[in-house]
Amino acid sequence: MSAQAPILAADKLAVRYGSFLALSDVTLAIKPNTIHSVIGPNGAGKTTLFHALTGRVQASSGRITLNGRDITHLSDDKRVPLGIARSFQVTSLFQNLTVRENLRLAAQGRTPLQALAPWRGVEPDGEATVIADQVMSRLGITAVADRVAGELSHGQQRRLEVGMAVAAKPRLILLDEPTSGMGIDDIEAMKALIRDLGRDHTVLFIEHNMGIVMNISDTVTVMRAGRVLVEGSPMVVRDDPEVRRAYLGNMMTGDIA
Amino acid sequence: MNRSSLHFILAAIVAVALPLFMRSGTLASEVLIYAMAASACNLLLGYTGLLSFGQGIFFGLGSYVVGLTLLHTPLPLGLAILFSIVIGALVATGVGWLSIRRQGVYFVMLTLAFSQFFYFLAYTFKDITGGDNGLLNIPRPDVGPLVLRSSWAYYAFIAIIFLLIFATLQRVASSTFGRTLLAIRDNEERARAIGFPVRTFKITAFAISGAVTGLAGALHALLIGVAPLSNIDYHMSESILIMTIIGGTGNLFASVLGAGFYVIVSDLLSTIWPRWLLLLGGLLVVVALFMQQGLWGLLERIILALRPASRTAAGKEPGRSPL
Amino acid sequence: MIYLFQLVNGIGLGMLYFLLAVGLSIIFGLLHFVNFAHGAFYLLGAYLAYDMIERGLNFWAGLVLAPLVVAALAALTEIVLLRRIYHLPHTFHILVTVGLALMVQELVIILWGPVGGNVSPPEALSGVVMLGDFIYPQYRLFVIVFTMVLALGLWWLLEGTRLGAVVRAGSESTDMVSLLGIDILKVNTAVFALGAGLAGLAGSLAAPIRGVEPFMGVEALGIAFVVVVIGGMGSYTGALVAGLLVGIVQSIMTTLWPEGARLMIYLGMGLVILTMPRGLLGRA
Amino acid sequence: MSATLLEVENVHGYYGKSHILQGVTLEVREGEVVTLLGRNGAGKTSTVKSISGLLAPRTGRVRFAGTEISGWQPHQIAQLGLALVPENRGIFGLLSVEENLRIAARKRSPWSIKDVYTIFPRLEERRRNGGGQLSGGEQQMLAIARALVNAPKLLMLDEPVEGLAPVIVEEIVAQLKQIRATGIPILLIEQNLAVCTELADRHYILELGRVVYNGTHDEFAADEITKDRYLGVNAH
Repeated sequence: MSAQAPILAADKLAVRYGSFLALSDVTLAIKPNTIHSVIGPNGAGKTTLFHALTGRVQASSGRITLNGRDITHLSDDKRVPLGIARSFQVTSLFQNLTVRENLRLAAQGRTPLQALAPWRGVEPDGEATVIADQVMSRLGITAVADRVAGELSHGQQRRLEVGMAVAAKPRLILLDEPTSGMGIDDIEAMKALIRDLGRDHTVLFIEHNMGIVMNISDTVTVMRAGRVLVEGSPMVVRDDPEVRRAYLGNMMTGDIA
Repeated sequence: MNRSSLHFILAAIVAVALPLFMRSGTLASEVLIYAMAASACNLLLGYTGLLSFGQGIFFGLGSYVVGLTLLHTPLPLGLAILFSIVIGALVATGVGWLSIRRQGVYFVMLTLAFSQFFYFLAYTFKDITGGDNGLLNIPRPDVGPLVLRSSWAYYAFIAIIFLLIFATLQRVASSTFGRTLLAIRDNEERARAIGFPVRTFKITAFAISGAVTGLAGALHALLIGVAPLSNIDYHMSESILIMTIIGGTGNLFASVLGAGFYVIVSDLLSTIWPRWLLLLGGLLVVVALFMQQGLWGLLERIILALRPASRTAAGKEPGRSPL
Repeated sequence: MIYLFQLVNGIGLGMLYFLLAVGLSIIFGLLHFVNFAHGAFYLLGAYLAYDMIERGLNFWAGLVLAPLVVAALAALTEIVLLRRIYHLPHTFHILVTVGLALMVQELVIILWGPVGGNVSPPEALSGVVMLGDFIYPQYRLFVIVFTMVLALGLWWLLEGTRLGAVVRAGSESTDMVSLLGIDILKVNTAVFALGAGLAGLAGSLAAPIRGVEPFMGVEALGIAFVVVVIGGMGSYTGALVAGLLVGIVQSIMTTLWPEGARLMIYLGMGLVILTMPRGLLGRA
Repeated sequence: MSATLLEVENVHGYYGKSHILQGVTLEVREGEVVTLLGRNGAGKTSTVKSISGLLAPRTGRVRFAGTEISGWQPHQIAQLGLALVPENRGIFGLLSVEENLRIAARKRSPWSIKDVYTIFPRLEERRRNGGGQLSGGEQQMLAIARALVNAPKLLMLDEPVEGLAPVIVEEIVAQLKQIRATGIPILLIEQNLAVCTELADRHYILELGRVVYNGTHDEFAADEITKDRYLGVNAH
């Protein structure tokens, strides 16, 4: 596996907001068909890293390649058709549209120019609609298909949030703290879902729950203050003296057992 | 029957009923012309979330183009109208492309500034546009066997175009394109994140809106035989916007309501009291404070109140309105 | 020589544009509120001064009193009406202020007639000075000096006082200002009244130069928007620089291509937006 | 036991249709440092927002120093002495450091601008700089200093050390200890257990907009099950 070329690679990536260096010198290689997690305290730059990888913010310096292709300067919408999709930490749905429509749009986003035709109706058996239905059943939210997204419970909204990324049928899926705000019961289901997604996608996800991170990740990247602190398998990260010191010292949400 | 065909039938009823209630074919024609302009404005405001203060540009250009074509070339009416549509679309593409570089209020002010720019353009080049006097003596030639000289005959011509345009805009609004616009209106960031080139969609919406508004402007110039400077000024943009908001932005038929209300009420009031704009000003404040869903929203509320049974039916389907 | 003359002329015009626009800009910066009634305050200021002077009031008293009345009316409008709609989308801000502007314009016609009128500058300033070969009215010189003093005062108010600091802070986050125990609603009212009063003052200062007529408000609104867009929203310096720029360009163009003077302003604005989307001195 | 200063009773809060606070009940007593823990999205920030009036509680009551303040405007609540330092720190970038302090300063505050410069000497060095030019740590210090000169009776801090480098975290923790020593109660939202250990007397854990745990620091420190259950800190 180690010989495989990375599906996504970041080389000396930096992001600057005004005078604030949110991300510096981040080098990362995501191997295909793995589950890769990013951990670190709030404010460590994890979400900024996702923003940079997906093109929501432009990198101040460094290089990003997707399957060997340089995507550093592509805008976010242009990266989606190349097979990369994401969910957001703060739920960001089309609040006034139905669940099915949310997912149909997300599926349509891969071929956005087809949607530019003002005469083309929405076929009930069109590809995007079919994908939307598939994703709903995979996520277990078919029952609320015709509800407006803004009216869903928090847990359902979080699942739909992940579903929006899945519906784009990406090869690489980025999940930004998918369990954020979830109760204990929902967390187990989300863990199972991420593990399941790992079967047919490469998954990169941000998470605070160590149970999920250590259980299902192939690789863990630990970030601190905008930089990568350590990267390795869960075992390696767990036993790394630097990480242990960081955790027990003062940086993490508690200790790592 | 689905909502969209119901709305089309309502629009058809309006087109057929206007002659029965109105003495003047000119006024009835104005209602339908502004109904087209307001629906086009609604495509931007209600569907895309873009508050354009520049709709007068496309309306005025439509008027000038049809007038200039008919005055200076031997081309037939149909072609002249087509030119208005094309110019409306092209200029709207340009204005849209520049304006959407900024968002929110900045966007509004940009469209307003463009509207001033085109006004002064028309004002400055008097040789072409007639400046303050307007472009006079625009003929209204026949279209093949159709004789459009009488005002009611011309009304019939406009009514057919209106229904075609209304149906077309409905089709646009319910297409994958229109539904993507709704998504952009709802959450632009997410729309971009799932892969939609948001700017391209907004510019396309502008082009369609400009085309229809240009057509409306052309029909208006043919109606009154003049392309006046007032068709391209600030007040034209303002009026089109006001009609759209008064009607309500939830669906296209609301714009027909808004235009009808505005044109008919202002005609009535202006014969009674020359300072009727004072009342209009007051009305705008009232709409903003108490009638934010516009006339359409008011109508829905009235119907709900009259039919208590439908309240429970609507309650089962959250987010659905009774019509 | 004609250019020097037009330059001086343009500075006078530009300072009036600055007074007109700076209020719009500050109101926007603090309240994120597009005020389409801003031109109406200018109109009202001009007519109130005209009316007071017509009734025999001293010119200077009119010049002071008219903007104060405008400011008071604006404060009242803000308290009774506008603060109820801040939370609504921009569509409704525009609807309400367009409605207000229409009402003011029609009221002006009802009260003073549709024709308009002229205001004579006071005795002491009714003479002329020579700028080289050109005759220049003393009153216009006075306007230049007076507005410059005023601009300095305003700068001190915004940069040197606590109120100014609160206004600048509020343009970044009204919530944070509230969290410090400052009643932002009062600040909003004060700023709205100040901006409207400045527009009113621009109107009463302009009255002896251009006369009064009921549609001067719409024209002023257009100019104010251009100045704010070129200068950058919410920026004092931006309004000053852009006001002067627009005034001078318009003035000089009057010599070169009189019909196209206004066109050039809007063209210039288009160019600024294309090259500097935030305006000359705008932020974010 | 000292007197209760802040009482939050069964508060429900909404963002639009989202029921974000589902009956939060907690209290802070005189002289205490209390932390609010919980996963991201559990409702910690919304809780302090509803206390400070930024998110008006739909139902439930908030009492401060014996006065019921539910439904009050944020500035009225702030004037009573409830100071919130929000997560984004809320520094005014266009104002200088000194101006940031001056617009907040009140005569009746036990801390003058000079006093806070003694606690945060870095701020005095940078008093003429614009707030936007400060580093993250300096911004946080300024935000805390600004709350102090605002005459607080209770300080609410939302993740004060988020995203800061370890040395800066230590510096801020030391400064917070100095402030705590003056006896002012603090309600602290914090993810960093080490910081909590250094400062807090008592902890609340929030989940799904409700308080699910309440205990003294010693009880909490020994309670591995609770920590793991609600904060997910251990790997199994």
